Amino acid sequence: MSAIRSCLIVALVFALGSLARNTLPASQDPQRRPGTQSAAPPIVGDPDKGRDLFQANCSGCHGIDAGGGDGPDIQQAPASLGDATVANIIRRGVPDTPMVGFFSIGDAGAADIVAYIRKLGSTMSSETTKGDPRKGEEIYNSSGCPACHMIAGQGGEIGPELTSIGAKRGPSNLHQRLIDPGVNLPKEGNVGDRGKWTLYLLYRAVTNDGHVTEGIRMGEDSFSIVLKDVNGNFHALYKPNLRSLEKEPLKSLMPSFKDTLSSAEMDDLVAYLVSLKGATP
Amino acid sequence: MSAIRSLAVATLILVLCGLPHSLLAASPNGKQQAGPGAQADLDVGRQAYVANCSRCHGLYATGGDGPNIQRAPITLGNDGVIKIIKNGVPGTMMTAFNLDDTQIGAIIAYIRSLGRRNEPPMPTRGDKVKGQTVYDGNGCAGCHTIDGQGGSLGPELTQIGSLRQPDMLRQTLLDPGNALPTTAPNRDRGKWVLYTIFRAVQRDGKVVEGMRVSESTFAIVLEDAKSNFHSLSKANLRSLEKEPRKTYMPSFKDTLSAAQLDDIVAYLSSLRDLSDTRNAQ
Amino acid sequence: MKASKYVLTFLIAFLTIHARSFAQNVPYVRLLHADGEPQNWLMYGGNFQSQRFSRLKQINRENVHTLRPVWIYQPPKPGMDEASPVVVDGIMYITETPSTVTALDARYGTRIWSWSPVLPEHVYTIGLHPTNRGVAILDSTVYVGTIDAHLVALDAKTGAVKWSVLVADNKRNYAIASAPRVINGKVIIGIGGGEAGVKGFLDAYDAKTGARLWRLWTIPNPGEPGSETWGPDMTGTGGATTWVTGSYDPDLNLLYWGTGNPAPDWNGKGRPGDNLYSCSLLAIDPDVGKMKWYFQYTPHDTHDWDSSQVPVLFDDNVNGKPRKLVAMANRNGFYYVLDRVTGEFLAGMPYVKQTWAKGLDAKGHPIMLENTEPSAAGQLIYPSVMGGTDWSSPSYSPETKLFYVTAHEMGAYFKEGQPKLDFSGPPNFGGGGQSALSGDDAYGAIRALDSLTGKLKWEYRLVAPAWVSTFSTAGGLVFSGSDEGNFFALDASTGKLLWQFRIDGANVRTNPITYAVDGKQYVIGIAGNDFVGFALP
Amino acid sequence: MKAAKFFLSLLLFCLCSPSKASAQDVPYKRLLHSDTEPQNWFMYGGDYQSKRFSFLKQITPQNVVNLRPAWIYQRSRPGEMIEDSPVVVDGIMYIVEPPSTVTALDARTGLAIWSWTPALPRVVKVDGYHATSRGVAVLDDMVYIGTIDCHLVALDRKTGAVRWSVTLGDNKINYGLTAAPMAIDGKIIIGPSGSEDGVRGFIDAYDAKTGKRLWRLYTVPDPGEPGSETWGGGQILGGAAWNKGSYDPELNLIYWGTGNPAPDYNGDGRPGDDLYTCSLLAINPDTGKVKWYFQYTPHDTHDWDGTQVPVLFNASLDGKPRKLLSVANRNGFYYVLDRVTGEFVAGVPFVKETYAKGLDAKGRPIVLPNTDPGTEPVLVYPSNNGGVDWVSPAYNPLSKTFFVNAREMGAYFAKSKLPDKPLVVGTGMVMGGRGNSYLSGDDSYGAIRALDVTTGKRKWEFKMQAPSWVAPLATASNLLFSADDEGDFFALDSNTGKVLWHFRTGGSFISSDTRSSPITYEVNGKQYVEAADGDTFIAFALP
Repeated sequence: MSAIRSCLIVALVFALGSLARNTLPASQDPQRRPGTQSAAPPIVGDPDKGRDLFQANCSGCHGIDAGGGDGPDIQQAPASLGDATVANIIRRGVPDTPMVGFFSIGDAGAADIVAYIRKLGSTMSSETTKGDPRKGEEIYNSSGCPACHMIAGQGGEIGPELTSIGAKRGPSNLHQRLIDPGVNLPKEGNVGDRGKWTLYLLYRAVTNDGHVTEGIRMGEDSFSIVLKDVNGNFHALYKPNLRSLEKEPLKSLMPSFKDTLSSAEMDDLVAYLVSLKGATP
Repeated sequence: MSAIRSLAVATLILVLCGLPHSLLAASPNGKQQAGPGAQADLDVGRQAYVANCSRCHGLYATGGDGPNIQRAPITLGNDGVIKIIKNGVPGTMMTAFNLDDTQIGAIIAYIRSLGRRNEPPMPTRGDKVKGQTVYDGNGCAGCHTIDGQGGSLGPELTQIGSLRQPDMLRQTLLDPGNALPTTAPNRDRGKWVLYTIFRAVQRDGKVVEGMRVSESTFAIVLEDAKSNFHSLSKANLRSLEKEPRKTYMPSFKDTLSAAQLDDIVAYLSSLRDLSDTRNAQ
Repeated sequence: MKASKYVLTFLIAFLTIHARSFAQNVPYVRLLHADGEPQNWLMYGGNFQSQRFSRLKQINRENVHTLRPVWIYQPPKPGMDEASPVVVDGIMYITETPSTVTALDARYGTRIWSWSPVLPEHVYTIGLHPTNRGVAILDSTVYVGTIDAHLVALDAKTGAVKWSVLVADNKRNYAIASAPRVINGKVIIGIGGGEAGVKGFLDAYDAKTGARLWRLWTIPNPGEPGSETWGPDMTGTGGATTWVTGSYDPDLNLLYWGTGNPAPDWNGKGRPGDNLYSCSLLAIDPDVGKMKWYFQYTPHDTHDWDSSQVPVLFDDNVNGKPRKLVAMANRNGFYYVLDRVTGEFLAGMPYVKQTWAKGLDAKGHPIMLENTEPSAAGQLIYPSVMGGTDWSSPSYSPETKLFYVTAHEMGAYFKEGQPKLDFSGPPNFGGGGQSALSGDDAYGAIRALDSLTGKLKWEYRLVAPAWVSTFSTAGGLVFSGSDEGNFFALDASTGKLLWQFRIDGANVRTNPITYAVDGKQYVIGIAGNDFVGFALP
Repeated sequence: MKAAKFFLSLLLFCLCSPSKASAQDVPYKRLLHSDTEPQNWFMYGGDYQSKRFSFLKQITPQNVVNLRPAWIYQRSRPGEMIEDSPVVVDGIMYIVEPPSTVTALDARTGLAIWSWTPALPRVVKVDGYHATSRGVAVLDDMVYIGTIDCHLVALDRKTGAVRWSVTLGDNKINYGLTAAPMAIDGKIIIGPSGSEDGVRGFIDAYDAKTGKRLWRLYTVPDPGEPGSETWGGGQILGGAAWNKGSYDPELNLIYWGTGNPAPDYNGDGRPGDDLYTCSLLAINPDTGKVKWYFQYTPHDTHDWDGTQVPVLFNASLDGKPRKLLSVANRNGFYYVLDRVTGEFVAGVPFVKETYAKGLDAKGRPIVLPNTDPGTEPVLVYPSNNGGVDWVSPAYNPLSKTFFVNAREMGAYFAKSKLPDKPLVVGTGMVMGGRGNSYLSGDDSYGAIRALDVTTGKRKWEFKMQAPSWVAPLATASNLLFSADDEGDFFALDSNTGKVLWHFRTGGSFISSDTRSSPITYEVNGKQYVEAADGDTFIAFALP
């Protein structure tokens, strides 16, 4: 998978790319940036009707849970693109991709499907949070998080960008990652028939001359792999030159905050992260 | 230029592929719609056209950076052209123009006025039925294809009546080498002469003479009189010369009577099948 | 050494006859003896037996590491190219998405002509990609099936349309992506659309006129023999499409064609029984279009395991007796060897991890395990919907007697949904779907199987399941590709990696082939939107 | 040899030692001395002088015949033609996939590392230019890209995360960015496209760290401002500075070309020279003030933008050492100017041109009669695409040779009646005629031409099937790389113009376009040459 990292983006690109070349009704806000909500009022659809339509028309490519199959993961599509946009993609398709237009479904049907996808995608973010975001921000800064994570253009480049993490992950999910970062690492969107691939997965590579490189997988194919080490340096390795190449599952470059943060502090930090729903600058 | 022969085709393909298919569907009813043709409109249309379209499609819509669109209103229908002007063509240089409907209507009227200029009148003299026997009796079918029947050395004539003026057809019959057909102006390359005969002398002295069907800076493919392709690397050639005005088609100046000439021109002019060949089946 | 010399001289002799004056005419007799002109790749599968084996050996174990690209061709309209090129006397015929045919100079990759159909306003392609897997050639005509289900005959010199016929109604989601199979005077074409529940059939057309000679329905009408395998209610019964090109035995005069899944895919409640003749191999008499025998790989399929894999024909001794055989590595995870005269089951075993059957009984029927049906909660089954392999073709080397297949090692949660069985209206999916396991828990491999038993001889592992056909050569090589766009050559007898090149490509679904012009052997690798010609320095 | 060794060791250091972090940062110092790191291709044009020249010598006229693709990368999405000139730093290549997607590749395998795509408006206005980008700039730990909807965006070089993003102009009125930004000490400089809709051209400078705008220089005056008198009281429109300039760190001057006035082909509404369109501006990057200007084409009516990339070089004229720059201009003339004063030094046609008798002592064209577009078409050489368009030249300082991809083609120019009411910017193209009714392709051709840098005298030419859109690339081993319009990438002997090698990359005008700017770089002691064509980026290397 070349550029595991970019698959998510690519998936998004498919959608957005089409917008640039495909015309949509004037209800859309052209200046929209990812993460922000569409200016158009969400079309009111019936998720239950949508479920049947989805399984009939969409699940074959996008998976029965919209988590991706032959086509990309679209669980977050309504959240990141806006309902009207997704509805339009359903009806008009995405040029130059296998996503054909399901014009026969009609506006109502498309709205129903969008409603269903929203339901699928928003299972987590419907939760509520206790804790104080402002306190959480202080904890975030004092605990060294910015060294690895970037928010709105500020911070490090080792871990995932958190600018709009609140729009993507729910509180319990974030909480769990702070406790046990190595468990269920984020996954890329499912592109093609490849299943989802784990992001930030640690690898340990030993070259034939014994040189050891440990780092996060940034890109991999059957013959080469690119790792990013803890200093953020890229190492491009040719597999035939490697004595061994091992995944280090459950391991992460991120420390656990189980023992370093009180449960109150944890709630505050989670509350802060959940509040991060902004667009990238 | 790779595939010189297919340039015309290619231009067409550009249009067809580029268009949302909906526009293609408009073709049948397209013929019925007549654009507003008042002279005043035409002036407005020319202004608007020159300002917005001529840079890519040429002042007379015969193409330039973009394809030849003289026949677009006829083959796509007014609605088709309106959609294209308003929405652009996804994935091509044809972007959307926010012009008001009167402007667009005037532009289409102008294009139609150009198109008409190319709509050949039916010849007054000659009997197309007799003409067909002349066509069959003089071996034309040995080199030309009509509705899937005939040879492949010369241009297909299935639609020749709508592409060429009667007097031009007559000219070609009398002096085939003069005014060979050209491609539509393509991108920034201008038109290219089709069916140009080249004489290539290889280093070993072997001579290949044939029509250019494909040429690049380093290679050329010639089709000889027996319709065999010869793929030549220019590095292996001692000389490569155009033979302007030469053609594989004989002149019928002395072989056909004036009456016969009128008849065959009438026959050729009657070949105006614009429908997709296969849908005719 | 001697052999190679022979072949080479033979080759040169041949080329001096043909290559220069690109004859470009392909009478049936040339197709019949395709193996006799290894410099050409005359049809889908390489020959009527679909062996995808080339007798060219200029590129071999010793020198393949020096293989490098010599030209690239990029179609104007980017798309997922799945074409299997046809090469005749220095001219290559490829298809570009969705249904464009292009003739290239096979030495330099320059374009000679190109034809595209005028497609309707909306093209239905539910459950299939808007792409095309190649053309067929006979005499001076090139045949292609279009995504809107037309069969078109083009002049091989100019691309001018000779005839065009409507095979089926695309508004019912009938579509054609597969290459036609041309035999003496006939063009055989299959169709796709099983996910929309279309009723499958196979058609034969007169190569000269386009007149339809026969149509063989792959699903019986109510009351006909086989209808009892669909339960009492036959209305709306669909599927069993014929969307991958089959093989042909000229001596037995039999066509061998695989059929697709029954509809709806993931919910079989409405169609109790074996659902004949879905997920089967059909042996057909091409003169009359009648079935001689059939073999059903997956009765009552509920996992979208079409049997649309390419059946490979070869002869070998079984228990000392010479037999005419047909082998298929099936999407359901099993490798099958049948007697192609009678359809008798001879051998079969899994070639990938499969968790739905205990094995095959004496007749070759799967012995089903419990709880392998899709469920509302999702039932984990190996292989996934993609199957152990999909449409990408295997290859068979008469020299190593090995069967080379692109294997998918992946499981999926199969979920049952509510089917929408309305075959009058717009297309619908068949109630359910899958969510595949994480890519990190799956992998792909090129596997060499003993062609008689299916036993694994060697494998070469890939990071992810690939969609690339294999082909093998007399040079002792197997060529294939990865899903990440690597194109590579393995030692045909050991599976050792000998060479690889990264073409990259958003969607790698390649049908690589090999051919020769003026005594120089070329290999074509296709990834994403690039057709790349490789040759030795 | 010694040099080579040094680079080799440097590289091993870069790629293998764990402490290569520092090496992967690009302080201004490294850009300043880019010539000492020939293994890297730091910016559009290769260096601040825009030489498109590399000191790498591994690939030579002797062994170039063995050159073959080492890897291929295909863009991840369909789009407009690729016109990118990649940047390579310490084994990582930064490319732009049209229109504005930035992707980081492993420069040895073509494996993608990260990719960033802006969310674009559903309809992007690109009147008169293509929805593509010619490249990125790098400085410190950031990558800078101008997006087609006219945002300048700073990305993290390691992750592609957005550091900051600013809007230069409103795309709704046809402002867009296709040029590669210029990164100098702490500043990012770039100018937008859009003249065909009559937008007012400008050049901006931004703080590299924060994205704060430091200054804006309009390329055409406001009514009443100095220069406005050269518009005859007409509407003052155009002059977009849509290509990249060059930089002289010692004189602390950037040299930037400006585009055509609007409407393109009808100048009746703007009598006068129309300053500062079709000109070269020498700008102080600290203040954004023009030190001097030189107008190539006063009162342009042929769409001959003056946006070609100037090449900076030093030479001695009449025994005196001079700081010079040269430009092969779209109007068909080759110019040599004193880059301190802007004084005209020399100028000769480098393609057939029929609109001027020559240049006067000040370098102003002596225009011939009947060359202005008429109501009836007028044949003029060169065509509206000029003797060369935006495609960069190359300069070999060792042989003092200037290489340009010349377009030998004429066109019929015609003007149309102007609307009576003043133009509303952004309501569509205001061409006022057309200049692209070309002569037959059979009567035209393209050529790579080698010119004496100080005189413009032609040393040799390599003829091509048709005018091409690919920049030349020169190396110290006397190689010149470029490609034709049919999709063949080739290498010439830069002393003789003899073709040594060619490879069919298969884009070609008829399928996807061939419009790249090839570069060369070195990783782990292996030299690569990169060229884009169609949908594909290809890196070539020796076996």
